[in-house]
Amino acid sequence: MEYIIIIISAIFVNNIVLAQFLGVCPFLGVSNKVSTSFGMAGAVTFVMVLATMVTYLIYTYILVKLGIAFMQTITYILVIAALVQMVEIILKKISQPLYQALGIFLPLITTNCAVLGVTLLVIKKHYNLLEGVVYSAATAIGFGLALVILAGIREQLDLLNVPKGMKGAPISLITAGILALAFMGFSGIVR
Amino acid sequence: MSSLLTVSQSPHIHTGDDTKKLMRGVIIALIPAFIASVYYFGWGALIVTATSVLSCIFFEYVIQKYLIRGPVTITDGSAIVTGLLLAFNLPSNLPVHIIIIGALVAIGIGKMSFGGLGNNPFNPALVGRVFLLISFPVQMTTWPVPSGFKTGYADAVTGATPLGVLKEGIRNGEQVSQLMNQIPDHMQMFYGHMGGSMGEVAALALLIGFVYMLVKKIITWHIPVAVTGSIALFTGILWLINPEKNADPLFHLLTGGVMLGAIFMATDYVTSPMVPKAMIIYGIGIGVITVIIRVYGAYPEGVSFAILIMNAFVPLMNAWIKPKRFGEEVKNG
Amino acid sequence: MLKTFPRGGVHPPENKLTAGNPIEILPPPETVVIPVTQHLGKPAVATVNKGDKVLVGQLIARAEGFVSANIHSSVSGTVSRIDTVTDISGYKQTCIIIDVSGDEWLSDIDRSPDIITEIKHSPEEIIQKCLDCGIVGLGGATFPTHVKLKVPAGKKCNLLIINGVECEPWLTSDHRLMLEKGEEIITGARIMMRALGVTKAIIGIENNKPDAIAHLSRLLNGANDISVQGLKVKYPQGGEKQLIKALTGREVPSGGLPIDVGVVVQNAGTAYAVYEAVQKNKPLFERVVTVTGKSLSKPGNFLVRVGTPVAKLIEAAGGLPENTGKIISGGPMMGKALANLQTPVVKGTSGIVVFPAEESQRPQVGPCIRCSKCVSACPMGLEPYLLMSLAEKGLFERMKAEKVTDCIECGSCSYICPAHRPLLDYIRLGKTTLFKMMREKSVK
Amino acid sequence: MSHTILLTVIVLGSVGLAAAVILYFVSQKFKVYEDPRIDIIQEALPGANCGGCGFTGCRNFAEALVKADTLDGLNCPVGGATVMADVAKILGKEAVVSEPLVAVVRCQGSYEHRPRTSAYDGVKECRIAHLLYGGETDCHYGCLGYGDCVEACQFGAMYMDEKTGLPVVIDEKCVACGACVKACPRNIIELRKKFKKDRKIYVSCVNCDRGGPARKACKVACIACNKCFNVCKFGAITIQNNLAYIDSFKCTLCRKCVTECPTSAIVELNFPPRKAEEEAVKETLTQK
Amino acid sequence: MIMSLTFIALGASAALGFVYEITKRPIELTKLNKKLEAIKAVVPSFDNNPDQEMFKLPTGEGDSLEVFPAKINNEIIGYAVRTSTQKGFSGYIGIMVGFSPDGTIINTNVLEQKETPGLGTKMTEPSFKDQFNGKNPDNFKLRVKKDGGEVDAITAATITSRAFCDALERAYNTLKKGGLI
Amino acid sequence: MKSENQITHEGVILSSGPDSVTVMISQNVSCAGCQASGVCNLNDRNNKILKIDGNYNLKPGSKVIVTVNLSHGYLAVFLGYVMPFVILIASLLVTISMSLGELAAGLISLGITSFYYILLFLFRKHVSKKFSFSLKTL
Amino acid sequence: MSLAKQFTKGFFRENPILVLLIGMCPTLATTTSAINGLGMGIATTFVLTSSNVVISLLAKYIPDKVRIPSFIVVIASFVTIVDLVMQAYVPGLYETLGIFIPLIVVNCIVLARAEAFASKNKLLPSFLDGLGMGLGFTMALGILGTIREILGSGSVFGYKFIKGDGILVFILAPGAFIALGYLIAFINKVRKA
Ligand SMILES: Cc1cc2nc3c(=O)[nH]c(=O)nc-3n(C[C@H](O)[C@H](O)[C@H](O)COP(=O)(O)O)c2cc1C
Ligand SMILES: Cc1cc2nc3c(=O)[nH]c(=O)nc-3n(C[C@H](O)[C@H](O)[C@H](O)COP(=O)(O)O)c2cc1C
Ligand SMILES: Cc1cc2nc3c(=O)[nH]c(=O)nc-3n(C[C@H](O)[C@H](O)[C@H](O)COP(=O)(O)O)c2cc1C
Ligand SMILES: Cc1cc2nc3c(=O)[nH]c(=O)nc-3n(C[C@H](O)[C@H](O)[C@H](O)CO)c2cc1C
Ligand code: SF4
Ligand code: SF4
Ligand code: SF4
Ligand code: SF4
Ligand code: FES
Repeated sequence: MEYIIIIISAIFVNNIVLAQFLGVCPFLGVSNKVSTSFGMAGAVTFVMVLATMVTYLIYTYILVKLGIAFMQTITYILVIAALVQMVEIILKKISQPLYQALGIFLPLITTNCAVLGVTLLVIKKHYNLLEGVVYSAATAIGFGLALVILAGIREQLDLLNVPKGMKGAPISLITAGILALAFMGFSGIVR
Repeated sequence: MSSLLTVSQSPHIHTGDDTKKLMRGVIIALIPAFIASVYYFGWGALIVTATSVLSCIFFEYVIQKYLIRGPVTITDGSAIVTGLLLAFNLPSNLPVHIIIIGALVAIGIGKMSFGGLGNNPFNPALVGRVFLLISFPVQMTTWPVPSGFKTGYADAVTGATPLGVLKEGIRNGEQVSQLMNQIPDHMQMFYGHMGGSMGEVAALALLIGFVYMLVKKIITWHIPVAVTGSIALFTGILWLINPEKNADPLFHLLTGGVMLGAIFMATDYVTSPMVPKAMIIYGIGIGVITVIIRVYGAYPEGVSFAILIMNAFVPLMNAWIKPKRFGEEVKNG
Repeated sequence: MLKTFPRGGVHPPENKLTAGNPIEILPPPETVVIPVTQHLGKPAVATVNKGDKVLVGQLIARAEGFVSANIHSSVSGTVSRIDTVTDISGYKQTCIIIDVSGDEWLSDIDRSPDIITEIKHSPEEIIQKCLDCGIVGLGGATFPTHVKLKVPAGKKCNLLIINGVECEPWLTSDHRLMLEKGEEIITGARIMMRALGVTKAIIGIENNKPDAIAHLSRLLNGANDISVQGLKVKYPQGGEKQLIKALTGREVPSGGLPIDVGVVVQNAGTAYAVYEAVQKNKPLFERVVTVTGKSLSKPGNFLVRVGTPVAKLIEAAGGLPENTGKIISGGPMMGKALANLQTPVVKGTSGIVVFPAEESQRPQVGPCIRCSKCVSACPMGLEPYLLMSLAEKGLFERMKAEKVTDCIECGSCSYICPAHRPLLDYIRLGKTTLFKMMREKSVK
Repeated sequence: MSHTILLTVIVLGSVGLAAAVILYFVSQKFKVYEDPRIDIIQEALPGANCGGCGFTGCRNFAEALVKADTLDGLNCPVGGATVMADVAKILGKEAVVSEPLVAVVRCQGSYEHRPRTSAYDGVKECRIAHLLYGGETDCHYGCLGYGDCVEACQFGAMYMDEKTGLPVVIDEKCVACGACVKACPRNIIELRKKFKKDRKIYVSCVNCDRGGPARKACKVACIACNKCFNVCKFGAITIQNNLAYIDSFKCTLCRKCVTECPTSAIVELNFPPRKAEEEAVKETLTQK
Repeated sequence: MIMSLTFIALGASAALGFVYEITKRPIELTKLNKKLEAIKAVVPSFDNNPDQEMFKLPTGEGDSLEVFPAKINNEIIGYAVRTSTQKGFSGYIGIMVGFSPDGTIINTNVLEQKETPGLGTKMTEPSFKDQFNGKNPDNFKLRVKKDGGEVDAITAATITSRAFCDALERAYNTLKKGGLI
Repeated sequence: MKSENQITHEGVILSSGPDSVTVMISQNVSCAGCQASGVCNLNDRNNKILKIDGNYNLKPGSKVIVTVNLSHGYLAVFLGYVMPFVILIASLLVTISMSLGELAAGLISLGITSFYYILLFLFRKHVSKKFSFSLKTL
Repeated sequence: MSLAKQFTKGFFRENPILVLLIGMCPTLATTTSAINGLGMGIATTFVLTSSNVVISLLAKYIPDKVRIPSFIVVIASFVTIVDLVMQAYVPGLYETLGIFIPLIVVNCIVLARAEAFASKNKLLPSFLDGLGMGLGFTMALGILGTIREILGSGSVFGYKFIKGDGILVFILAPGAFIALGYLIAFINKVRKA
C-alpha cells in the first residue's frame, strides 16, 4: 500500500514536471514527437533508477558513514555524469548498430536536473533503498507521461495554426500550465 | 449570360449546415437549463450569464482584432457557447470581477493563445472554471441555495452542494444513510432543487437539451453515454461493496455537474476525439477519473478535472485510434 | 429488404427533376469536336486527316496500347481540323473537329428497332467487339470495357454487378435508360456474363427509382441468372466498392480492384452500349445525357452525339438562363464545373447541371472545428480533416500513411463539413502529388 | 577540523579520479569537443537559417562544411560565391564557384493582356487551382496569380502586383534559393544568370500553344515566329514546343531579339534607353 | 591528464572541507536559534536553556512529543511542546505550542507545513492562530464550529483548521497524561 | 517512401569505403526542436556520425537520407534501457525480500544488471543484425 | 566584442531564460515571489561568476579530455559553498529555495558559459560574462517573480496592495508555466519588433 501511494503520488499528484518543476528543459525541448517521447521515457526511467540506487548506496554507506554528507551534491553530480556516460559506452561497445539506432532515435539523456533532483529528493524524503527506487521509477514514469501528452498535443498543434507569437516555447509552456491545472484535480488523493 | 462561369472543384453542393448553425443549436439546447437556473437562483443566474457571455465575446473580439490581427470571427457563436458554459459552471453569486477574470482566462488562455476556434486542445470554459476554482476557492465554493426567483445577488443564502455534504460527512466518518437525510432526495435533484453551479443542477433540463442535440445531429450519443455509463458502473460497484461509505450511482449521476459535463462539455467538438471508438474510451476515461477524484481526492466533484485531463489525451487518441478503413482487414492478395 | 453499405455516406437532396422525362433524340449539330481521349488510359491515335470525309460510326482514332479505346465519328461530314481544344478536363487536348453534313451512317450498323436477345458470340468475340466499338464504362470513370471483361490470370470472377444506382443528385440518364431500354440492358448484362464466364448477376438500383426496379423485375420474370436488388438511398452507393459491399458484403481490399473479390461492376448504360456493340454492331458515339437545373425551362434527358458542344444541349433544354453561375458536367457531387460552353460532350458525360449564380459560390471557409462529421461521412473510413491539414502543411508522405490513395473522391466530406473546408480539393492535391512522386520514383 | 578536510579530500579525490577515468574514455569516444572552426564559419555565413543549403540551419551547415571532405555540392545560396570563398579560405579547401543567379517570372499575362474567360472560386492557391483546370484565362500555361511563389519566398523578395495580378521579383532581395521555382506548379519561374546592374533579357512566356491560340489567349504570348531565333548570333535562342527560350549563359545582352519580337514577349530590363528611343525622347522634349 | 583532474578534485575538496568547517558552527547555531526562537515565541521569557532540558513524553498513540520546559529561577513558567499531526490537507504539520502550567495555551507557532498557499497556509496568520491564545482546552472545545466546537475555521480550509486543532489537542492531552498540567 | 513508422534523418556522406560509408547526420532531430540546443554542450547534440555497411558508391559531400524503422528505435530502447530497468528492479525486489540488507541487495542487483549487459555483449552479433539502416540519395 | 558588450549581452540579447530558454526549473520553481526569485538569481550569479573566473584561470592547465568533469567539479564546489553559506546565514531563504540550490550545478547556463566562454577567454571577460549572464538570469527571475507575486498575492516585494488574496493560481505550479509562457511570448515580440 505504501508503495502504491508513493507511485500514485509521484506520477499524478506530485508529477515531477508539472508540480515539482524538475526536468522542465527536456520536457519542453524534446517533446515534439510522440515516438521519441516514448523512447525518452524508457531511457530516463532506467537512468533515474540506476542513479538513485548508486547515489543512495554511496550516500548512506560512504558519505554519511564518514560524516561528510555535505559532499552530496558534488559526488552525486560526478557519479551521475559518469553513470550516464558509462551506459552509453557500454551500449556502444555492445553493438554499434544498436547504439546508432538509439543515437538517431533519442537525444542523449542528460535530463540532468530531473535525475539529480530525484536522487536528492530520495534522501530528503528519508526513503529506504526500495522506496527510493520505486519512487524514482514512478517519477520517471510521471515524467514520461507528461512528455508523451505534451508531445501529442504539440504534434496536433503543428498541423494547426497557432498564432505566430505563441509558437514554440510559449505555447508549450501554456499547455503545460493547463496540464498542471488539470492534474491539480488529483490533489488530495494521497497526502 | 452576363458574367463568367464559375469554376471550382467538386462537390458543388453543400448541406447548408455551418459552424454558426451548430453553435446556435447548442445555445438552444442550453435554454432549458438556463431557464431552470433562473428559476432556482434568480437574478444571480442572469447576472452571471450576462457577464460571462459578454466578456467572452468582448475578449475574443479584442484579442482577434488587436493581438492576433487576423479576421474577427466572433459571429461564429463559439464564444457565446463558451461564455454560457462558463457561466453554467459558476455559483450564481460569484463577484462580477471574478467572472470577468474567468472569461479572460477561458478565451485568452484557453482558446485564443492556441489560435482560436478549432485549435485549442483544452475545453476553454473548463480552463476558465478550473482556473477560478483554484484561484478563488472560497468564492467558488460558496453555493447559494435554490430559493425560487429572488432578486438578491451577493447576499444570497449559501449552503453546501450534496456532494460537498457527502464528502465532508464521509471524511468525518459519518454514514451515507444519515447524510442522505441532510440533502434533497433524488427526485428534487433531478429537477434541480439543490445547491451547485447555476447550470449544472437541473438534470431534467439538461436532458431535454441532450435530446434536442441528438435529434438535430449536433452530437452523437457516444460520449455522454460512455461518461454517465462508466460513472454509474464504477460508483455502482463501490456502492454495492459498501453502501454506508459510498453513495448510490444515481446520486452521483445527478450531482456535481455530471450531466452538464457529459452532455455539453465533454462533447465539445474541438477537444474530443474524432472516432466513435475513441469517443467511448474518452468517455470512460472521464467517468473513471471523475469517480477517483470524488471518492479519493480533495475535490467533492471532479468532472471538470476529468474532462481536462482526458482532453490532454485526445491528440494521442486521434493519432492512434483510426476509423476502420474500408478494405482494411482483408489482406492484399 | 433494402441493402446499403455500412459506413459513411451522406444524403443530399435528390432533385431528380427529369425522372419522368422520356429520352429525346437530339439531332447532330453543325460541327462536333471529338477528343481522342475520352477514356482512362492512353490517348487514341487519329486515323483520319484534315479534309477526310467520314460517316457516322467510322473509326477516326485507334486505341493505342492495351488500356485505351477506339474513337468513332458521331456524325457524317468532313474533318476540318485536328487541333488542341479545351476539353472537359479543363486542359487542352487533341481533338478531331468535323463539319457535319447530313446524317449518313456506316452501313454495317443495324439500325432496326428489333431487340435481339439471343447471344451468338463467344467470349473472345464479345471482348473484341467491345474493343472495336470503343466501349468504355459509362458510370463515370470511362475505363475501357474490354479490359474489364478480360479477367486477369490468377483471378476468378463469379459475379457481375450492373450499377443502376445513379446516386448522384439531379441525374436521371441511367434511370430513363433502364425504363426505356430494359430488355437491351438485360441482354447486355447477359452478354457480359458470358464474356466473364459467370452465371450470376445483380442489378443494383436505389429505392428512389421504384419504377425501374419494378420494370426490370418484370422483364426478368423470375429468371434465375439475374436479380434486381433495391438499395437504400445513400450517396455514394454507386461507387463500386460501396455497391459491392452493399450487395454482397465483400470488401474490396485497400488498393485493390473489384476483381480481387471476384466481382466486376458495370454501369447500366455500359450494358446498353455493350448490347448495341455486340448485337447491333454499333460503336459508342452517342449517349444519354441529363440536362437539368431549376432555372432551365425544359430540362430533360437527351440522346446526344459525342462531340456536341454543351451549348447545344442547353439550347435544347430551353436556353441558358440569365443568371447562370455554374455549369457542371456530371452530377453536383462529382462533376466538373465547365469554364466554357463550347466544351464537347464525351462518352463519360452523364449530365449537365445548371446552377444559378447564387448557388454557385462557395461559402466562406472557417477553421476546422473537429466536429468529426467528415470522418463519419467518409465511406472509405478516412479522416478528411487530417488529410487536409497534412496537405496544407505539405506532409504528403504522412498522407500516404493515412491512406489518402484510397479516397474515391466522392466529396461527401466537403459536402458535409460545417466549416465549409475545401477538404476534397486538398485531398486531390495530396493524391496527385503522391502519384507524381511515385511515378518519379519508378522512373528513377 | 583537519579530519573532515582529509576525508573530503580522499573521497572527492577518489570519486573525481573514477569520474575522470570514465569520462576520459567517454570524451575519447564522443569527441564532445567541437571544432572551433565551426564557430568561425558560422560567423561567416549569413545566418538567415533559410534552409536553402539543404540543412536545417546555418550552424548545421557550418558543421557539415567543416566535416565534409570537399565542398562539392555544398553551397549557400544566400551568401553566394563570396561567402563560399570565405568558407573555403577558412577551411583551406576549394570552393566550387557558382554563378550568381536570380529568379525571373516568365509570364506577362496581366489582366490587361490576358482576358479572363471564367471565374475561379476555389482555394486560392496555385497548386490547387492548377489541379483543376487551365486557369481563369485561355492560356493554360501562364501564371495563375494566387501567389504560391510569394508565400514560398522567405526573403521577402517577391510580391504580387495588384495591377497585373502577377508576381514580381525584387532583384536586390532575391538570393536565388529556388524556393519559388519549386513552389510554382506551372514552372514559370526560372533561376537565370544575374547580369550586372540586374540587366535581363528573357522570353517572358511559357505558352506552348501554337501561335494562333496563344495569341488569342494573351496579347503578349510567344507565338514561336522564329524571328528572334534568326536574329540571334550567339545561338542563345532555341525554339521548342512553340516557345522560344533564351539561354542566359549564352546571351550577351545584345538586345537584337527584343525589337524583333512581334508580340513583345521578349523583355529587356534595367537597360539605358536605346539610341532611337533616346532621340525620340529628346524630340518630344524639344517639342515642348 | 588524470593528474590535473585529480588536482582539481583535491583543490576543490580542500576548499569545500574548509568552508564546511567554517560554516559548521554557524549552521548548528542557526538551527538551535531557530528552535529557541520558536520556543521563545510561545512561552514567556525564561532564563534556562529549554533545549538542554528537553524531554520526551509519550502521546499514548505510539509516538512521543518533545517538551521544552521554560523556567525562571528553576520555576516552571510554561512548556513549549513540539507537536504535530498528519491530518493536514497535505499531510504533516509541525507546530510549537506553549502552555502555561495550568494548561492554558499561551501561543502557537507553525514550524513546518506543506498546505496549499492561500488556503491552508492561512493557519500561520494571526487571524486564525491567535484565537487559541489564552484558551484552556479544558473549557475551550478544540473543534471547528462545523463539528460542534468553538474554533472559527479558515474559510474553505476546514481540513487544515481541523488538523491544527488536532495537533494542539495532542499536545494538550500528552501533557495532561504526563501529569504536567 | 517514408511512412509513419520510420525515422528519417538527413545527412552528408563524409567518407565512403568499399563496404561501408560514414554519414554525418546533420542534426539530431530529436534535439532539433529543443530551444536549449544552441547553448547545450553537455550532450551530443553535435552531429552524429554513423557507419553504415554496404556499398553505396556515393561521393563524400553528397546529401543522403538515413532511414531506420521506428520499431528499431523502440527495440534499441528496449534492449538498452527498458530490459536492464526491469532486471534491476526485479533483482532488487528479490534480494530485498531475501532480507540481505540494503547494501548487499543493492550491489547484487547492480551486479546482475551488469551481467545482463555482458550477456548482451555475448550476443552482440545477433543483436547487431536486428538493426538496419538504409540510405537514399536526396 | 567590447567588454561592455560581454557584460550586457546576458541582459537581453542572450538572456538565458527569456531568449535561450534554459534553466527553466529554478525559474519556475523559485519565483513564487520577487524576493525568492532574486535570491535564487543571486545564488546562481555567484556560482556563475566565480566558476567562470576560476575556470578561465585554470583552463590552460586542463587537458581537453577532462574539461567537462573538471568544470563540473569546480562548479559543484561553488554550489556546495553557496549551499553551506546560505544554510548558515540566510536559513529562511535557504528553506524556501530548497532543493534548487544544489540543482544550480546542473543549470545548463552555468556549464554552458564555462564551456563556451570562460574556457576560451581571459579572466576579466569571463568575469564580466558570468556576472552579466547571472544578472540577466536574476533579472528574468525577478521579473517573473514580481509578476507572479502581483497576480498571485496582490503584493510587491511583500507589500500587499490589495485586501485579501490574489489569483492564487499564479503562486502555484500552473500559474508559473502560464506566466512564463506569456512572458516569453512578450519578449519574442519585443525582440522581433
Ligand atoms: C489502372 C487500372 C487498372 C484496372 N484494371 C482492371 C482489371 O484488370 N479488371 C477490371 O475488371 N477492372 C479494372 N479496372 C477498372 C476498375 O475496376 C474500375 O471499374 C474503374 O476504375 C472505374 O471505377 P469507378 O468509376 O468506380 O472509379 C482498372 C482500373 C484502373 C484504374
Ligand atoms: C463516388 C462515386 C459514385 C458513383 N456513382 C455511380 C453511380 O451512381 N452509377 C454508376 O453507374 N456508377 C457510379 N460510379 C462509378 C462506379 O464506381 C463504377 O466505376 C462503375 O459502376 C463501373 O461501371 P462502368 O465501368 O460501366 O462505368 C461512382 C463512382 C464513385 C467513385
Ligand atoms: C488544490 C486544493 C488545495 C486545497 N488546499 C487545502 C488546504 O490547504 N487546507 C484545507 O483545509 N483545505 C484545502 N482544500 C479544500 C479541501 O479539499 C476541502 O474542500 C475544504 O477543506 C472543505 O472545507 P470547507 O468546508 O472549509 O469549504 C484544498 C482544495 C484543493 C482543491
Ligand atoms: C456540442 C458542442 C459543445 C461545446 N462545448 C463547449 C464547452 O464545453 N466549452 C467551451 O468553451 N466551448 C464549447 N463549445 C464551443 C466551441 O466548440 C468551443 O468554444 C471551442 O472549443 C473553441 O475552440 C461547444 C460547441 C459544441 C458544438
Ligand atoms: S475523403 Fe475521399 S472518400 Fe472520404 S468522404 Fe472525402 S472524398 Fe469521399
Ligand atoms: S467536417 Fe469540417 S469541421 Fe468537421 S471535422 Fe471535418 S473538416 Fe473539421
Ligand atoms: S524564393 Fe525565389 S525570389 Fe525568393 S529568394 Fe528564393 S529564388 Fe529568390
Ligand atoms: S508564378 Fe506560379 S506560383 Fe507564382 S503566382 Fe504564378 S502560378 Fe502561382
Ligand atoms: S533547469 Fe533545465 S531541466 Fe531543470
